[in-house]
Parts: sequence; C-alpha cells; structure tokens
Amino acid sequence: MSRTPASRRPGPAGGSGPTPYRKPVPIFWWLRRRAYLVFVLRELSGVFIAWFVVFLLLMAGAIAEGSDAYEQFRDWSGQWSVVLLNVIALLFVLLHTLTWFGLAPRAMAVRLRGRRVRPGPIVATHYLLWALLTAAVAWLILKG
Amino acid sequence: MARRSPEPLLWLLFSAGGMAAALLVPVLLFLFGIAFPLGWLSAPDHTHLLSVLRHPATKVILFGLCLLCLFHWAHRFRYTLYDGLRLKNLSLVISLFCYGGAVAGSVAAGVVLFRI
Amino acid sequence: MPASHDVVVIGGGGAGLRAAIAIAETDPRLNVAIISKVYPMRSHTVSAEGGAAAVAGADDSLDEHTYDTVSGGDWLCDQDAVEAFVQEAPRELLRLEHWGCPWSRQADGRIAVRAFGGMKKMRTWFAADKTGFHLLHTLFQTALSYRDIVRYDEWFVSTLLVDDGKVRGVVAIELASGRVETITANAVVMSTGGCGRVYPFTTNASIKTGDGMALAYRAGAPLKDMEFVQYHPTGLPFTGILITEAARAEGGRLLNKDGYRYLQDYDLGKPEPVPVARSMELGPRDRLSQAFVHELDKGRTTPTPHGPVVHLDLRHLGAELIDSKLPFVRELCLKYQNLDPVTELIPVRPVVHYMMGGIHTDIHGATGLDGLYAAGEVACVSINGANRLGSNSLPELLVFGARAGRAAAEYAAATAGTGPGAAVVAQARDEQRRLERLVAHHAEGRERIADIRTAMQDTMESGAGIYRDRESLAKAAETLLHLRERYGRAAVGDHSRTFNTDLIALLELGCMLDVSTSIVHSALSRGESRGAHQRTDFPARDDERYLAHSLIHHEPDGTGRVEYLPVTITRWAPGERVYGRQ
Amino acid sequence: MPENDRITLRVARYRPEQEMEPTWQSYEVPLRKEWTVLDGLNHVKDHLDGTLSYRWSCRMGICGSCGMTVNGEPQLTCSAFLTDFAPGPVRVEPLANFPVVRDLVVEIDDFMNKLTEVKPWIIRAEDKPLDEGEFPQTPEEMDAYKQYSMCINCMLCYAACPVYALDPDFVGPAAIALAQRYNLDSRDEGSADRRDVLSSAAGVWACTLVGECTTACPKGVDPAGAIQRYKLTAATRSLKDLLWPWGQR
Repeated sequence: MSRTPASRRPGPAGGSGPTPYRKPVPIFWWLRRRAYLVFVLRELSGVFIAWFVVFLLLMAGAIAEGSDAYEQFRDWSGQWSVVLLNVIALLFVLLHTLTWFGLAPRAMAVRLRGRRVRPGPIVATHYLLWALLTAAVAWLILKG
Repeated sequence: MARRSPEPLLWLLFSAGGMAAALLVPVLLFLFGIAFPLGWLSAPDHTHLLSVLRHPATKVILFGLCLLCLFHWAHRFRYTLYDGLRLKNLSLVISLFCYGGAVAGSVAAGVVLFRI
Repeated sequence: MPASHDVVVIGGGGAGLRAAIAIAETDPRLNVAIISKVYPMRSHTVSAEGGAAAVAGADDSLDEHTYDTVSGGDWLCDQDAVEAFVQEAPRELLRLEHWGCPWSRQADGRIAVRAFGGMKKMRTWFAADKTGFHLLHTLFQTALSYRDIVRYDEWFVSTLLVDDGKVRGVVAIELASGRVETITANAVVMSTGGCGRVYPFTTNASIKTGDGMALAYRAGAPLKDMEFVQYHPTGLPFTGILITEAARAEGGRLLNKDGYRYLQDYDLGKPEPVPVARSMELGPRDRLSQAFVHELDKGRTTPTPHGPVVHLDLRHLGAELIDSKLPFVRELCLKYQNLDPVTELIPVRPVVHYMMGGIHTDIHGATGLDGLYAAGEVACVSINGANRLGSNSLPELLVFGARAGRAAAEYAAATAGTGPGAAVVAQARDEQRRLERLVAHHAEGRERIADIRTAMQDTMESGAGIYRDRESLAKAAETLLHLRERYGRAAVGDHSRTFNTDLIALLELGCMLDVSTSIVHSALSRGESRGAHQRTDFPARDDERYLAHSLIHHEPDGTGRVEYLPVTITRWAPGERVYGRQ
Repeated sequence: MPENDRITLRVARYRPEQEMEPTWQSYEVPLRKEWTVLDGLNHVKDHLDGTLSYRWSCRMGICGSCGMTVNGEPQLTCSAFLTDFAPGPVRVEPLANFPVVRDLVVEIDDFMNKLTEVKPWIIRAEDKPLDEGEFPQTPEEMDAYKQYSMCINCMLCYAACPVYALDPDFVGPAAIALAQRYNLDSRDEGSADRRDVLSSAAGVWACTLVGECTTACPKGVDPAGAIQRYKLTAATRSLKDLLWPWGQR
C-alpha cells in the first residue's frame, strides 16, 4: 500500500472568504497560566543545575590544591550571598527532581509479566532510588 | 535510510542528565552548599575529602555527573530561549552557545577531576 | 466552470466513508468527492455505542440472523435484502478489523461478541461501548489513505440537480466563506443519516435534520416506510443521551417505580437472574418502548422534572464489568446525570432514536432516480422493516454503503463523458439565485426559527409518537401545514457570508418540515399496527392490506402521495413475533 | 437553586466582514443545574441572538465539535456545566492557537493536514486476505495502543499547547498520539513510514513536555505520554544505529 494522502481544499477558484483572525502570542505568554509558569520555572532549573556543576568543580579544584585552598573555598561558600544562591538553586533542583519523577511514567512503558505497570509504582521506585542514593552519598561524605 | 539528526542523541544526554541530576544533585548541593557552610553539620576534613576524590570511581562518577548535567542544562536552556523568549530564529547561535558550553564545561570538568 | 467529479458522496459518516472507499477500490480512475456539512469525524455514527451484528460463532447461522431480523422487523423487511445483508455483514466487520478497528477481544485474541436485543445468538461485535466512535474513526482514517478522495468539509448541499430524470450533481454552500458552488457528478450517493431532530426528545445529534431525505424527496425520489420511527427504551431524561442496549445485554434490568421488572407483564418472558436471548430486557425496542407507555398509563413510572421515567439497574453487574464493557455508560451517567451506575439506578425513558424509513432503494442502493444512490439511515432498503434490531445499523451502513458505492461507481463509469446539459446549468443558476433571494427575503422575517422548530417537534411527539391514531395524525398534518406558512416568514438575522449558521438552521428546518410531513402522511395512510407504528384505532397487524412498504412521493403543495409496494418474502412467511416464550 | 437564577455569558464575537478583531458581547441566560455552557449558547442562539456562530453536534462528549475556551481553559462546552462557573460571568472564547473564522468557530485545516501526514491507518507490507480471518490480538496487545485510539480530534490539546502556539509547524499532540496509536498496534507494520514526520524537527523533538495537552484531554488519551514514549523509542533506535551501524535496520 503506497498511497499518499491528499490535503487540499477542494472546489473551484480557492477560498474567497475573509481572512481569519490570528491572535498574537505575547512574549511573556507563560505568565498567563499557572501551568505555563511552572513549566518555565521547571525549565529554568537547568540553569541552577549548571551552577551546581560550577560550584562542584570549584570545590574539587580547591580540595585538589590543598587544605589552604579548601579553607578559602569554605570561607567563600559561607558568605551569605553564596549560601542564598545555593538555597535558591536547591529549591529549583528539588522542583526538577519532583517534576522529573512525576513525568517519568509518561516515557516508560514498563511491562512486568505481560501487564503494563501502573504509574504509581514507577514513581515510587524513583523515590526509593533517590532515598537510597542520597543516604549512600551522605554516608560516604560524613563518615570521615 | 540514514538520516543523521542529532536530536535523538541530544535528547538521550538530556534525559540521562535529568535523571542523574534528580537523583544526586539535591544531596550534594544541600550538604556542600547549605548544611556545611551554615554549620548545620560539621564539614568533613580535607584529608577525607581528598581521599574520596582520589578514588578512581569517584572521579568517573563525578565526571559523568558533570557532563550529563551540563548537557541537560544545554538542552533545556536552548528550548527555554526558543520558547520562553521566542528566539527560535536565532537557533544556530543558541545551539552553538548551549552545546558548545556543555562541551567546554565537560572538558574543564575532566581537567579538574582527573588532575587530582 | 463548476467543480466536477465522477461520483459525489453526500455525508461523511459511516455509510458515506464506506461508499467512498468502495468507489475508489472499484475503479481507481474515478474521481470521488465527499461533501459533508461537518468534518467526517463529527458525523453521528460516532455516537453509536453498543455494537455491530454479524454471524461469527459456530453455533450461529445466517438463517438465524435473518430470522431474528425479519421477525424483529415485524415481517416488513425485504427478505432478499436481509439475506444479502447477513451474508455480507461478517466480511464487512472483518474488513474493518483489518483496517484497525479495535474490536473487543476474547482472552485468546479472537473477536468477542455479546448478546443484543431481539437476537437469539451472541453475534454483536463491539468495541467496548464506543463501537460507533471506533468504527467511524477507523473508516475516516482509512479513507485518508486514499489520495483520490476529495473532501468538501463543512459544505451544505442545498439541492440536487436533476435533468431528464437523472441526478447530475448538487449545489452546495461552503460554510466558511458562504460561497455557493455547483458541483456536478455522474452519480451521487446520499448518506446523510437520519432525522431524529424532527422530534423534541431524541438521542440524535443536532445535525440529524433529515437533509438527505428531504433533498431526494424534493428531487423526485420516493421515501419508504417513513411512519416507522424507532423509540429506544433507554434515554437519559432531559438530554436524551442514549444508554446503550448493551447495558441490558450485559445484564441490566428495567424496573418500574416499585422496583418491579415490569416487562414480564407484556408478554416478553419471565424474569431470570441472568439475561436470556429474545426475552425480557433483551426484547425488541418497539415492544420495550410500548411497555413503558403502558406503565405510565398505570401510574407505575416515577415522575421527574423532565418527564416520567423508569429505572435501569446495573448495580449487580459490579464496577469491574461496567468499567470493561460499559465504560461510556458510566462516564455519561457520572457527567450528565450525576450518578454512578455501580451504586445507583439510572433513570431512563423512551427516546426517538432511529428512522426505519428513508429514501427507497433497491438492494444495490439505487433509488427511484437514475444516478442517485443511498445508504445508511437515510436509506430504506429495507432490512429493518417496522422495527430495527439493535446492532444491525452499523453493519447495515457498511454493507449497503459498500454496495451503493460499487453500484454508483459502475453507473458513473458507464455514463462517463456525458457532461451536464444546459438544463443542469440553468437549474444551478436558479438555485444560486434562490439562495441569494432566500437570505434577502428572510432578513425581513419575524418568526423565530427556533420557535417554528420547537412547534414542529412538539407536533410530531404528540401526533406521531409511540402510539398514534387518525385524529392525532390529522391534527399534526394540519399543524405542519400551518408551520410551513410560518416557515415562509422565518427570520434570518445573520446577513454575513462567513459561517452563517442561522442560514443553515433555516435550510435544515425546511428539510425537517418536509420529512415530518412525510412521516405524518405515511402514518395516516397505514391503517394497522406493526412494529414501531402503533395505531390505537387499528391495534392489530393487517397482513391482508399492509404487508407492503409505503412509498411517499413529494407533491408540489408540500403534501405527499402514498403508494404501496409489496414486501419481498423469500423463505419466512409472516408469523407471530414471539419473545420470551418458546 | 431558584428557577429564575441567571448567569452571564461573556462571549467573544468576531465578524470578519465588520471588525478587525474580536469583541465581547454579554448575554444573560437561565442558570439551571442540568445546563452546560453549550446549553447556554443554544439558548442565546435560539432566543436572544441568532447571529452567534459556533459548532456543536452530539452534546455527549464524543463528536469533538464544541471545544472552546471557557474561563481561559480549553473545554468541551457540552461537558462544562454552568453551575460550576456560578455566579459568573462565564467567558466563552474560541479555541486558542487556531485562526478564528467567525465568533467561536476556528479553522482546523492545519490539523486535518497534519493528521493525514502521520498516516493514521494500518500499513502492512502485504494485506492479509479476508478469508484468513481476523488478526488475533490479545487484550494485552490491545492495551498497548487502546488509550491513544480514544482521541476524538477535539483539538483541546492543540489549544493547550504553548509549543504549537509558538511554532505552528509542530505536528502536535493529537496527531502524534494517533501515529503512536498505529505504531503500537500489533496489526501495523508502518512505523518506518511514519518515522520521517514524527522524528523531524517539527515532530516529537519540538515538544518540551509542558504536559498541558494531557491535562486538557477530555478522553484521557495522554498525548504527552505518547510523545515521550516515541522520543524514547527514536532515541534508543538512534543509539543502536550509532553503536552498531552495520546492524539490521
């Protein structure tokens, strides 16, 4: 079957009606609906994840350089402005985590014994994994 | 049919980054960015951290985390500029900036981490 | 230069789409167009719920399906047509399966069937309780794969062009622009569906205004058996939304105000805990709706602000069965009745559902006019006789849609090259002028379209309802004549060319007035009670005089001339309709 | 609720022959507990102003004609009850993101074309003869696509989608969901034929998973999920092609 579809307005001489009205989209369209605003904030979380990478590398570099550099890094990261930035970043990252786990069942069609697994258990598995990894990382860092 | 669109691979990197970030970034950011600076928890000493960082597994994991996070940022930021600021007509510049940034950042991460 | 096609199909519902595909398959060189006043996927086929009957099981036979259909139709069916229908139905439903229709399945992957009213065996294929929806979308999406089928979406056909007894095309209005175009064709397939909207309380969508019946009737094709109007026993009060017969096939029970299964009082069998074929709640629709009227007369219905009701009880079926087999019933009850059938009774009352009558066609869909074919509810072949069995209408539109399509394709191929004559061009020009004058004329009108429409609907319900008699019908005929006069003074306040739904409402009302007049005159003429046509002044069936189809011809004064055509009997001599007993 | 309760409908009017952009017109209609917004509009059409244009048909949420924007949200007006908006006024506008033809009527040609592009029909290398009977399909196999087959083409998802608003080339939620409906059908062999359109820049990759299409869908189709799943399929496939370029397909 190698049919290709037609998509044309039939009839002779084409449309003669008046032009339809197209509503313009404002630049800040995402301020008009709560759901759109949440979406844009979610997308902005990417910026803070990038910031975290920068922060992590600065710290790693400082640790590698020696204990003096590490102390300097600690002084810098203890400034209220840096802490505030990290608090905001953490809030965005948490928004990312929650929305990410919430959307995970959308992309995955997990099948167990022929049956599609419902979204609930998939989300729960993500949270469980998150808890385990968080505990492991915390243990590794704090055990010293 | 060999159409080579980079989108699928970029999306895979974005997705992997999203997952890695969701799982690992909150605890790291909370500890090093907030809890230790504010003294809620006593910060680990330099020797301990250095020994953790020197472990090859840590290096590989952190490098992977940085790379994926950066590509995650790049993908999202690109679409935020496209849609949120309606700049799709600048798509080439934006793509270069975002993914170029991610590549550069990843190289920097490699240099920092693997020199420890 | 008018647009021209080999075949034009009017109506993009199940029958029209099936016809268009059949035409494209029969002769790929033919240029086919579908003209529809709505986008095809909006067509009323979408609302069909319960299923589509076709012999499937080893325990079933074509003869049994034929017998159920013929007895269900009170022996007014043409038996040759029914035999062709039951024979081709399974292949049509199977073809739909190959086209992707998500028929409900058994655990092993084969097609599942369910019981249905008036059917002795389980032979109703179903897609949960959205069968019509899936059937229509499957057909529409499959039709998209035929590049040569041109679509005129949201074009309203205002007249058929007829030259020398042959249909040569149509004049149609494009809603979006208001332009009026002549579209010529060598053959026309009419598949615009029914006319439930001539009644006040109907399951039918707002678009079911009998346009195709009226167009054919005015053009000279007679309408057949118009007095047979099916009332479905279970509609939701106020909205008239259909609660499918499948609800009863799965075990739902009808209860009067005392919680009593009243159907046992009307020679429909004894109440059993599980559904029994051709018995009680699985009796035919005409008998069930008539039983409701008797319960009403005995004061055993429950009054509500929207009329008296009885109750449909599904509670004993449980949530799991309802969610898997009847999800739409639950959805509709929750949304429109604010109740959950898992735990509550559903109030229901009879509601106008289907026209057994329609444009007279032969077994190939050919009408009384050369070049005009018809299929689906708009047509009367007749396989439904005096009462259609539930789940026969979907296979009917497939079987006869395909048949009409093939016949139209052959006719168009045979008459190819004969362009429209001068008479057709003149007619088209006249129609264009008429439409322009119509808008100007009705701009001065004072009568509200909705008022005339409501008056017509009330007239039909009181004069030609479940039970009628000479007096009620004669009065209805008189009122309709008066309404025609008022129609001449109807007001069209909208003078825009762009998407003028006021003008369309006017044209639809004109069609409905013609169709309702044909119903009333056909009903007046038939002095017997048969199936859905119950005359209190002639309570018995009269095979001596009326084992015949009524054919009503349009008269210029707006009335109709009724003739009779004998019913085709092949192997099933008329007998008693027996339900609920051996 | 007293019988004489009333509610105001603020309706967007657009008469292209008379005005350059839409204006508002208010109508007062009875507020009854059974009445939907559509019943309110019908009351206006029948008794107050015959010039108001809108589409409707089945009034039972299955034909997909009567989608409009009610108080800012895309909804089927036959399923939106007036009492839920009391005391009003109720703002009724045409569906967002589509060109407005007249009053509450929008042009959906764009969707109709896109629907055709994604080839929403069974594609097979070889047709199976009818004499061989049906394609067996277990309830589990049917479950794989059933949800996506419930789309009534009402266009609420396009009206809710900001990506479609910004980029009219986007194939869009319903069309992609319907493509997936066939891709995931065990009878179909046409996923390769649909790949070009679906994995183009205007296909799934344009979607940023706002998720509003799924929220707006009155039939629980979850187009956002359909798109995500297709992304995963396409990405996995690309990865395989990259790692085993010599592998089969």
